[in-house]
Amino acid sequence: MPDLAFFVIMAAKIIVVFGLMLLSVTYLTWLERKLIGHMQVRYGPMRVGPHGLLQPIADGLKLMFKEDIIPEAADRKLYLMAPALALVPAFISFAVIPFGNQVRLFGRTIDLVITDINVGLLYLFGVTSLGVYGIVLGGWASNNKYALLGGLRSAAQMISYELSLGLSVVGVVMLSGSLSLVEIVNAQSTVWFVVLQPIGFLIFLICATAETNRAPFDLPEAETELVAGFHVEYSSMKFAMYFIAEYANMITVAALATTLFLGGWRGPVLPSVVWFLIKLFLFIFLFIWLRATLPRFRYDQLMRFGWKVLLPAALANIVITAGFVALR
Amino acid sequence: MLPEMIWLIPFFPLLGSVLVGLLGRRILRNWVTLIACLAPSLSLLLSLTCSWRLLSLPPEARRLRHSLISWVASGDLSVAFGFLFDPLSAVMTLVVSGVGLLIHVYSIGYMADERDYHRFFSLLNLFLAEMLVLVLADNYLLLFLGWEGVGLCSYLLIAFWFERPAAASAGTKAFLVNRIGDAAVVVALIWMILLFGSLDFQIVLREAPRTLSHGSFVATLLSLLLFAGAAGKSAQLPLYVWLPDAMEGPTPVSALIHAATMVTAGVYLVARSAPLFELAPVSLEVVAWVGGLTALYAASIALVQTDIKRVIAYSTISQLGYMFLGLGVGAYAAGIFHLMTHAFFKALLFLAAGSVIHALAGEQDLRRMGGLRGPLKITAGSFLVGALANSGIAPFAGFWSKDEILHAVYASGHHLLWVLGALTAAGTGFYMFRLYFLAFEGTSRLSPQARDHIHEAPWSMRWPLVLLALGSAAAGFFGVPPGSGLFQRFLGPVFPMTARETGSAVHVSGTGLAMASLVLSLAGIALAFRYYLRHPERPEALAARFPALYGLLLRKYRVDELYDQLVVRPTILGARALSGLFDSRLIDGTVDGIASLLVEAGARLRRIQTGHVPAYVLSILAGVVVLLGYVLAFRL
Amino acid sequence: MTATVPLQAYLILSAALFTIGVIGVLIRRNALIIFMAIELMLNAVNLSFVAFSRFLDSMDGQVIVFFVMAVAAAEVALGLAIIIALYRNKESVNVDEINLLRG
Amino acid sequence: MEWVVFIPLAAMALATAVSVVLLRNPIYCALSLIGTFFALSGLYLLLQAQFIAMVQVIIYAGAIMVLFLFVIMLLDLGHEPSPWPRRDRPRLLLSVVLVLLLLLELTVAIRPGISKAIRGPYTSAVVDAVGNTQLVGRLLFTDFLIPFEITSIILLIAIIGAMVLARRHLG
Repeated sequence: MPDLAFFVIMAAKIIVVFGLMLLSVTYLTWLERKLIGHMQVRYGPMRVGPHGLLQPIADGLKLMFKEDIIPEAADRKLYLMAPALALVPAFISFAVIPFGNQVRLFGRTIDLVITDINVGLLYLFGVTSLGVYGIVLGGWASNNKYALLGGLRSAAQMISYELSLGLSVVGVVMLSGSLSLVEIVNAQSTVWFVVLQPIGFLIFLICATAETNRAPFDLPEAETELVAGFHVEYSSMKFAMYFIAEYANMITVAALATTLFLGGWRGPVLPSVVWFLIKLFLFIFLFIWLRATLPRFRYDQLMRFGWKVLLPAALANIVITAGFVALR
Repeated sequence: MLPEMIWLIPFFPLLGSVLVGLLGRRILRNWVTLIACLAPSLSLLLSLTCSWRLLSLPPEARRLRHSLISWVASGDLSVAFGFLFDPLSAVMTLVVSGVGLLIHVYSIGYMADERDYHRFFSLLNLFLAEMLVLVLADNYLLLFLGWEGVGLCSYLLIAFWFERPAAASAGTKAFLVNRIGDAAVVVALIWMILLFGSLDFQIVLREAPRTLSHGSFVATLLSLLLFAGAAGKSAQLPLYVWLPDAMEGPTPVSALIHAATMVTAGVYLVARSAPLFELAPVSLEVVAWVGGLTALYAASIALVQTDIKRVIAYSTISQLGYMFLGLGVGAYAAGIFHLMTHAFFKALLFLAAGSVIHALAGEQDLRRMGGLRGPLKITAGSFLVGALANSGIAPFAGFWSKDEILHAVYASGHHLLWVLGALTAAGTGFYMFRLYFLAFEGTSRLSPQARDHIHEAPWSMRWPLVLLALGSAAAGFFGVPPGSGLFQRFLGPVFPMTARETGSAVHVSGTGLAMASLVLSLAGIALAFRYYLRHPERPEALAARFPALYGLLLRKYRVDELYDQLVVRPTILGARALSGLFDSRLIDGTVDGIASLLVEAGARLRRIQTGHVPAYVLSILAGVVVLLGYVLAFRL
Repeated sequence: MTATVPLQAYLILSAALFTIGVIGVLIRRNALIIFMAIELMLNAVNLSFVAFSRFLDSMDGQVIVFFVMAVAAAEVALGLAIIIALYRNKESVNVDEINLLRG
Repeated sequence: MEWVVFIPLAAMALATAVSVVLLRNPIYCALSLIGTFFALSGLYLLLQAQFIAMVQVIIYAGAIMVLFLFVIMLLDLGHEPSPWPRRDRPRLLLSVVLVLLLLLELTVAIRPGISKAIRGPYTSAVVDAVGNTQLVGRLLFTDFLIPFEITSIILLIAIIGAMVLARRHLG
């Protein structure tokens, strides 16, 4: 029977992680604007605070006080529920990602992971696959054709790329022999899986970008054709929730990539959590960089790429990996 | 290392067959030729290597064996894809792959204008593969696989020009007649499994003398069953009828399958089963008499035939009869020796005949030939060598082997059979040289278009002729001195030593007998010379004087008609009766009745089919409730 | 850890869910919802399988549930394709209006 | 202790299942069904079938139900169905009777006879030691290999069939 301390520690971990995530999401918006600004030879936000550091807080306040509009013809219940459905999976998926080595605090050994379950990877895929409901229902409930089209596009895109995403990490699972993310990190103590699974890593990265609806796969919210996609009718805090969910997903996916391919928190000299954050930041930087660099796919290109390039490549990767594992 | 490679000997032609057969249409003809001829070359090379190894072993230990994989494993019976290379297999393999290779090369020229070039070579390679399996098998089942395989290839190649009705029906005839003998072999194999629990040569032939007593009924019946198969395959009385018709196939096929190799499979089977036949004196007697009678019978038909290939075909039957005659009196080595020399000179004769036919644009009738020696020098020369060898004129190959058989026949006390053999020898000399004189000497009786077409064969057809002519001239010396030559010493350990064979050579002088048969052959030749060169009008006068006899011979003793009346017609009538009454009334009636019943029932039941899914669901649910209720109430 | 919830509880729940699914199949006329009710029935059976697997110390039940899910996925892909094709022809997914297979 | 988890999950499963059958808007039906699947997934966790629990979420909630929603939205089926016509009332009545009979039979079938059944080798101690996923995987690739392969063929056929059926026939 777990004792009281267990619950306390658990609660502490959840609060710390949740809080940190909210904070990083907020500042991620700032980071993105700044980075893209500099890439496009401009400054980005500069006015609010030094180098615009207080800009996210100003934005948040603005969103909170904006008028909350619910369209007349919308399905009210679903319209209200959808942003929450998008937000929840984005946050709970972080629960199984190990963000640091074991530490000793107050005479106890504490794992720096909220919970290590033996089907962690499956859990992650299960939860991330739910993210699509928030988008698709939001799009439908708005009773707006742009929103609906954005929602449907999103559903098709996420289902298509989820397949390759899942298949791309099968190689990692084969090599580590476990679905537990803690075990997968442990299996990378000598060599990171990015070395052993270069194809898998590449596919994972591409699919992860598509799963988070980020450029160049941001078709569900393509401004030029769909105005703003599934959240065209949303405003105020509900809009903010979609926004937060998107950035939280970005962090989760970056953390997952770190865990699966870059050895998680492993690294010399520096504390494990720092290593984890460095790698995490690397991926986030990459995502922003992609957005600043690449033009958007066309819808048919997107589908063809997903089904005719990524899926076969992921399958080939599995076959090759299986061959090596069998011969080893 | 070498025994493990025996399986490659038949494998190369098989591979060649598959490659040529599958890719033939897509690749250039030159590639087809290359693949098809490379396969027998490799087989020949490999069998030469194996034979060389065999010679380096002491005579008693000359066996190479290797089991590739298990084939049949059922209860106590297990049969493997096992290969055996002993002196007997060596001789057969060398003959098959050597003559086979020459005939492949010959076919390049002969079939050059053929549309289905690749099909021909694919089948030829397949035949070679099956034949090699037949002679290399170390058990009866694998032998039988090859046996059926060559039968199939024979059928396919006889009917190669299947657009021609004659060719198609000749193929069918060969297939059906062979079936009779094959059925007997199957029965024999099943019986062997029952008796010995195995089909392995070594086990069966070792166990047979222990299980079966000498002269017992079982041994006699078993060996006769095997001989029935052999008689079918080797065209002996009364199952020879398919071989003359088989001449509808392309001439290289006649040379390879229906002269040199496949038809000798029966001889091989009997020789291989020699220990079994030794247990059954009656069977040996039957073999000898069938052989002797066939030899004379076929030779007599050959005297009057006018188709160049048919004469040679009857000659083949006759010579095969000699081989069985030899086997029947226990002179196994002599029989096989004759098999080998015969392979050379009969292939040569066929190929030379093919060269003539090729030169004359398909003309096969002797009455429209003559004087061909001038334009076809090489063909004529090699044909002459073949004819001399076939007639048994010293020192050509046929003389040594045939003489040895006749000697063994006489020595074993079958004097009447010796007379049959000697008469055959005279007849052989006559019909061979009748053929030679009619085709190559005398005045030309060519049709105008044949005269325009006439030309010597291309190099690919000439070289095999020359090489085979050399073989036909010299192969006999392997068997000199008679009875204890190189060949006999090589083959000796394979066969059981019989009392007759050991005791006989002592008190009969071989030279006198040899002289007698030689003189008879020369007399036959002289007669042919007199009738067909000097007085060409005589034969017709003779035919006019004995119209009944001549007609009988020309119509081949009317055996085909007899079989037609006795077997074919009753079969067809019976089948017609069955199909008319039994099949169409009773069986069809029953089936139609059931069908109309179903139609009626369906018409009534279709009203239940509303197409309304909820109703279906409801009835399924009702069914579930009832069934579940029944199970719960009565079964739990 | 001993299971304090007995097998019977799971089975009763399973039976109840199954029956609800049957009701759905029977009283609804929207083909899509009938389809959902069928999925519900499948899941009810899955629950019994997993429960038996747990209480009989056997893995076979879970393996079979895995197969059921795979086949259900195939079934949904085909079923939805059929419904779409049907809708194109009939402008309706009401099963009462569909009787093309009437004998 | 387990009851604390079981009762809410069971209640949720039943409630959502009933809504699937009773709600009028297909979208809400689909969402209720997702709720049922989640409740079942929780029950699977309670039964120590973690792999199946997760696959339940991934396959049913993550894939199958998205397809359902997709089709509902695509075909625009959000409107109310017409009430049952009067002439079909007897059928409705028959249905209800049969369903009640079925429920009765199913409950009768559940008896406390489990102690007599043959038990397998996978006690919870074994499952904890080796891992639920590993055990399922091992069985899939040994005892159930042929069904597994056949399943993959079925899926392939379904993919092809769905594509052929749903493709718009041009011309």
